[in-house]
Amino acid sequence: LEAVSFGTNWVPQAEHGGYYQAVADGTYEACGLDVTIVPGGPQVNNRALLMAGKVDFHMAGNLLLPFSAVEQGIPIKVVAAHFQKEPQVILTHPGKVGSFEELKTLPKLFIGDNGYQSYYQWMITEFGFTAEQRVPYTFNPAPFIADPESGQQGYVTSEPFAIEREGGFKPDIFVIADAGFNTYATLVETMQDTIDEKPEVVKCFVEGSAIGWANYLYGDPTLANALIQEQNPEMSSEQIAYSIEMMKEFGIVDSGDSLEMGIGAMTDATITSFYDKMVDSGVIDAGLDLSQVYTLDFANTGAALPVKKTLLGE
Amino acid sequence: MSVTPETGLVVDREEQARARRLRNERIGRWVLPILVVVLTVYAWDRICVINEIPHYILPRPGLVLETLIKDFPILLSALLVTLQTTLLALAVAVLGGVGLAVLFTQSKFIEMSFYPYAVILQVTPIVSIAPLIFIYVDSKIAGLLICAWIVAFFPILSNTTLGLNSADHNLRDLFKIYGATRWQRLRFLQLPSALPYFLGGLRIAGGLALIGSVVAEYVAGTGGIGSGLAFTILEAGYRLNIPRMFAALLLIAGTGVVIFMALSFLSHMMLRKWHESALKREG
Amino acid sequence: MSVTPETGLVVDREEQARARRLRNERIGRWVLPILVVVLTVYAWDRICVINEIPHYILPRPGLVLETLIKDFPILLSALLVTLQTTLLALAVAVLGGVGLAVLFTQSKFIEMSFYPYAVILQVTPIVSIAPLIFIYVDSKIAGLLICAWIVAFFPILSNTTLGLNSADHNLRDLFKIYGATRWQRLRFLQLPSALPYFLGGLRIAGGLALIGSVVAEYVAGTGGIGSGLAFTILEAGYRLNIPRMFAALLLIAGTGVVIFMALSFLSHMMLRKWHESALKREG
Amino acid sequence: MSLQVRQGDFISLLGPSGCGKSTALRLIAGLIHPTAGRIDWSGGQGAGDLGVVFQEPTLMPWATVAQNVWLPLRLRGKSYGAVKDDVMEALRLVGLEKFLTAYPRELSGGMKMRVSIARALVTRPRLILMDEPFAALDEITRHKLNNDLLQLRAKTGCTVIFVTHSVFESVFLSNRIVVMAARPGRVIRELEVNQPYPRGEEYRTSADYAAHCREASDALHAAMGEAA
Amino acid sequence: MSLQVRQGDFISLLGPSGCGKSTALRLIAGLIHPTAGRIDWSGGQGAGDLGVVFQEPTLMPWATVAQNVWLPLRLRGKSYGAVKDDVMEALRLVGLEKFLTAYPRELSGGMKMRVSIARALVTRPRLILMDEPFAALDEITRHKLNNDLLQLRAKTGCTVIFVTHSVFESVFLSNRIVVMAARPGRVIRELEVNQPYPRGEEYRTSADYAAHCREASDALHAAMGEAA
Ligand SMILES: Nc1ncnc2c1ncn2[C@@H]1O[C@H](COP(=O)(O)OP(=O)(O)OP(=O)(O)O)[C@@H](O)[C@H]1O
Ligand SMILES: Nc1ncnc2c1ncn2[C@@H]1O[C@H](COP(=O)(O)OP(=O)(O)OP(=O)(O)O)[C@@H](O)[C@H]1O
Ligand SMILES: O=[N+]([O-])[O-]
Ligand SMILES: [Mg+2]
Ligand SMILES: [Mg+2]
Repeated sequence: LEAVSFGTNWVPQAEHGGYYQAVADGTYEACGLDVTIVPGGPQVNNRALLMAGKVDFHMAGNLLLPFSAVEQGIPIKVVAAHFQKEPQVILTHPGKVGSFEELKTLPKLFIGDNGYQSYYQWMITEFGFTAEQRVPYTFNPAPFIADPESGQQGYVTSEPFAIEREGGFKPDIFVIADAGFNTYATLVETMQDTIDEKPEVVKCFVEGSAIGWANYLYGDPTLANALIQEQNPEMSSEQIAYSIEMMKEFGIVDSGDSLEMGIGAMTDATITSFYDKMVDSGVIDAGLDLSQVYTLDFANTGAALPVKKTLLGE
Repeated sequence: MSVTPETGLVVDREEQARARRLRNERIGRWVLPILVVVLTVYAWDRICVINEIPHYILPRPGLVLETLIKDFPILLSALLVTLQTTLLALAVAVLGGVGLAVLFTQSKFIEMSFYPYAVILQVTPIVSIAPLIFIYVDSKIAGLLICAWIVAFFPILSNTTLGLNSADHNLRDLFKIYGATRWQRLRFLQLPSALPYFLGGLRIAGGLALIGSVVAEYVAGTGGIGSGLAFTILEAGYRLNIPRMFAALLLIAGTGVVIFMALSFLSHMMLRKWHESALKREG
Repeated sequence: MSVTPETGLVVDREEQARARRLRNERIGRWVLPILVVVLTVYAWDRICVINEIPHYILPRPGLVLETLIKDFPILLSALLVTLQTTLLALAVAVLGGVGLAVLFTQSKFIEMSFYPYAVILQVTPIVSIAPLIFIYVDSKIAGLLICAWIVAFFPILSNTTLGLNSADHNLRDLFKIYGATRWQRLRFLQLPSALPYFLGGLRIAGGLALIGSVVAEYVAGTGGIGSGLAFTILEAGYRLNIPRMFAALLLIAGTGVVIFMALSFLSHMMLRKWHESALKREG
Repeated sequence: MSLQVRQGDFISLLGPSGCGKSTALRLIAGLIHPTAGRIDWSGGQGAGDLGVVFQEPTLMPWATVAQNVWLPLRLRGKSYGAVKDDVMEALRLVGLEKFLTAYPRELSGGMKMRVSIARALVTRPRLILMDEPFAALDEITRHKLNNDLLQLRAKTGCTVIFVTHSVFESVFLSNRIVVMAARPGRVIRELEVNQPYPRGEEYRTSADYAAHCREASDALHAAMGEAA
Repeated sequence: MSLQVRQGDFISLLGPSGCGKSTALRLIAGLIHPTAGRIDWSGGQGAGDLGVVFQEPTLMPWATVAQNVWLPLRLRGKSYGAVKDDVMEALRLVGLEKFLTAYPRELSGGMKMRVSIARALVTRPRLILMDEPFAALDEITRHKLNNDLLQLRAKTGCTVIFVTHSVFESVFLSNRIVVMAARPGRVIRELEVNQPYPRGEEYRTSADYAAHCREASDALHAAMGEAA
């Protein structure tokens, strides 16, 4: 077995379910990998570990990150996109605003640093949000709950649940993907070296993860959830159930292209379209060689399609 | 004016007053702080109630206490993890701080050349260089220690250096005359002279080692098993389990106060025989 | 043994040696630190080259310098923002620290009752309570100041308290005899006695105010116009513009060293007339 | 110990090293409180109008000579400008008028002590407590200051309580000499020196002076003998 | 100033306050360096085997009396056990054998000075520098220590350079008296005291003693006159 590690962007949670599933049910092992998942956190920088070769794969939130890497001449490549849609949403108190565009009338938006550097820059140039509106989100929703005139970022799968339970109201949800931020999310990146030297490892990890996701969403996620809860004892079963439900409802993992091409799929068209949008709104400079950003060699093999078929009894 | 010997019976008013004052002081020394704590907690409670602050922003003290008791097993194990880092970091900070201070007082050259690097370490944001540390340090514990150490060592270095340089000049002359070696001067003159300053630095460093450990846990992201209070706070905040978050904060605060009191006591014990700051005085 | 008057011509070997040593010292005082800096930078460069560390992990010093020059306008304006917070926070830390220290030495009761709260402030992780602060403090600048102040004030408080209590006991008696008021004793005896300790605390607090401002910017997130170095570091890190991140870190380090040197100079000027630690000595 | 001090007295305390002379002065100054017994003040004088010279110079190292001498007046709210002449005069008395701006560490041992004396006298107090003020001074300066002190006393009528190790000094200066013995510190002898003031240099060579010196010296020997 | 010191000399420095006596001692001890002129050492003695009493007691406040006296021996690598008797003897000499475990702050002024003297003598040094060691002591203790010092000198043949303000003391103790004048500090007179050692208490009452005292006193007056 080849030992590899995968750095995530947050503490163990259902949004990482596919990977834990593949670890727990031996999918990675079946193709020769012994995968260790390295959890992230708000101040944790697993990406530095990727660049330093301390982890082999890293989870990136959206495509802007890989764009920057290529811009800086760093040989990082995206090999799969396990979320077809960006699950980031903006939450507001019920009935405060009517549309995504109207969010900019709110005096305070709690947005984390990563969000501020990525989609919020796009919101600024595309819709006219301001930097002054933004207040750092420290992953504690209390200030948002306290201030009815504010909005807050969140994962559609996570924050609304906590807020509804503790804050006692059901927040309005504005999905930024629906507003035009059409990036893939939860991308798997790796160094070019790894692709060149161990393509079979990359293939195994990407396909194994896709199968893991299929099993997690459509099969029995018990093993994966147990693993998640073992590594993060604070994670409640209700929260996990809610997350899975939301991922399904919003088609986060499996919708659009992936229905045809399998979980993890990417298309030139989507990436180019997103890039052009970002160039238009000035978030990123034009002239990037997109072929350096990603490769479709591993993502579009449709490895998860038969698994899904079996599970759904089609 | 007259000074007369003991009369046995005539204990005048002044003396009675003094005795009363002393007694009050002895009692007040314990009663007042407790009273202040009680008042603080009460004020906290009232503020929550009067301003209708919801429990997910600032929970009422009763709720925090309840949570503290209910979640004690979780909190305790997190506290122990953090405490371990803290104490180790403090120990390393003492060694490093005093060691560097001694080195720096051995030669102006060394001091001029290397003190800036100590300052640089002090002002470097841990959050920014932690990734670099964790890239090259494989052991997570070692990484945590380095981070906490960087936060805590400077006050000890700075105060000890000041103390080593504050040795009485006449005594220095005496040591010179008696042909004391560098090491003897250090051991018998400069280190004792520096003791009050060092202990002052230590009391500052105690708190910093704690906060440094917490910050280090944030950046190291010790998720999962064996994670400390930082993780508890983060996770509780994220899950909006604010009472637990406050219980954890309370635990940190309490730990800080206990560390401070322990170091103050240590300081008092080491100085009470001779140093002005620790001498008991009449009047 | 004989002590003879000046002969004008006979300057013996010992004296020559002493003069030489003095001269060397004067030169070495500047040359050596510069040499150490040069060596450090060279070592940094060699480490990068030999270990083939890519520029996006640890950029070579030349690249950082280049970036520093190229991005100087951006970096400078960020530096000015951070520096402003730093100096304000330091000023407030001095006022708060000395003020509390004075209050605490006025009465054992006050000290016993309120010192714990100072310790609690010191050990509270800013990251956790910043949201609470920003809920109730509307002005961003005020919030930043509070955060930086919390990080920086404790060393001043602690050292100044120690200093105020270290006033010579004979002098205290003298003041008592001459019927000095509480305020006079403070003003003419305790504050001057505390000066060396206070200045020591100030040197620690200088660095902490800087790091506190950076940390406060992190948690307050002064994005957009008027954002400081923390934001520059964060943004550069996010964009993987690591050379710029290091240029910003270098600027922080340099600022820290300059603040430290300025405070050391201040300390020297204020103490050189009378305090052991600052007196010039022969031999 | 029991000691009656009358207005205008010049009392010397004499006794072996460590017998409690300094402690007695501190008691009188109100710095410490008797574990038993008491101090009665009459004449409404209280501890108010006091000048003290401790056994150590006890100068503020951060202040110049002038500032140190100014201190007692400063504590009464006097600005330096208002009392500059007093400060200068006190310093002239001890021969340090040229050292106004020097810092204590730049002074010799005897000079420090003289600053301390100037500080005690600058307020022209009605009660002066002095603990071996002239021990670090050469004989000539000492004699001069002895005379100056007596003159001052004649002018202001102040009371002086004076610790010394010099039998000669105690006889020359005081009208009463209290001899103490060590451990436990107590008064073993009180001598009266009846010679009226003013006393000039010629008194130092008188037979009366020599007799009193011998008497005091014997008392001191007795105190030492008992202590041993 | 020019001063020849021979092996076995007992030299007293006499002079007005602030004339540079302490400074001269510090020069000899090698603590400061002459801005002009030089110090020649002959006899290979160097600054090695030295005992010093500064004008201030200069005790380590964190150490007990015994530890303070032990210091010079400790600096030579001697353990306390090995030199306990020496420490005890030195303390007995100054009458402080009961204060072994006291801290300096618990001692009277004279007792501190005596600890300092014990520390200087505990190594039985060949050159002893003393800066007004007995100024804070009563006359009886002072006389006793004068005698003890002469005895020690007779036994070890050590050289002593001694600063004092007492003309009597200087005559009783030394074979040479150097009188200094102030500002700039310089030697204005050197007196020889020819009386052979040992000198007992009876010497204090001899005519020779009185004559020498008068001579020294006159020289001192001259020094003062010049300084004024
Ligand atoms: N802080 C203290 N703690 C304990 N004992 C003390 C303290 N201060 C003084 N003593 C003791 O009290 C006694 C009297 O001391 P005091 O200073 O009054 O003597 P003194 O007569 O002034 O002697 P000297 O002539 O040497 O100055 C001494 O034996 C000393 O040991
Ligand atoms: N650190 C210093 N800086 C400047 N001047 C100094 C310093 N120390 C001493 N002096 C001056 O040097 C002169 C000689 O001082 P020194 O201490 O040698 O006098 P002394 O003869 O021992 O007097 P005393 O009998 O009062 O002890 C004094 O006038 C003093 O003002
Ligand atoms: O980094 N801190 O010192 O909190
Ligand atoms: Mg005394
Ligand atoms: Mg002197």
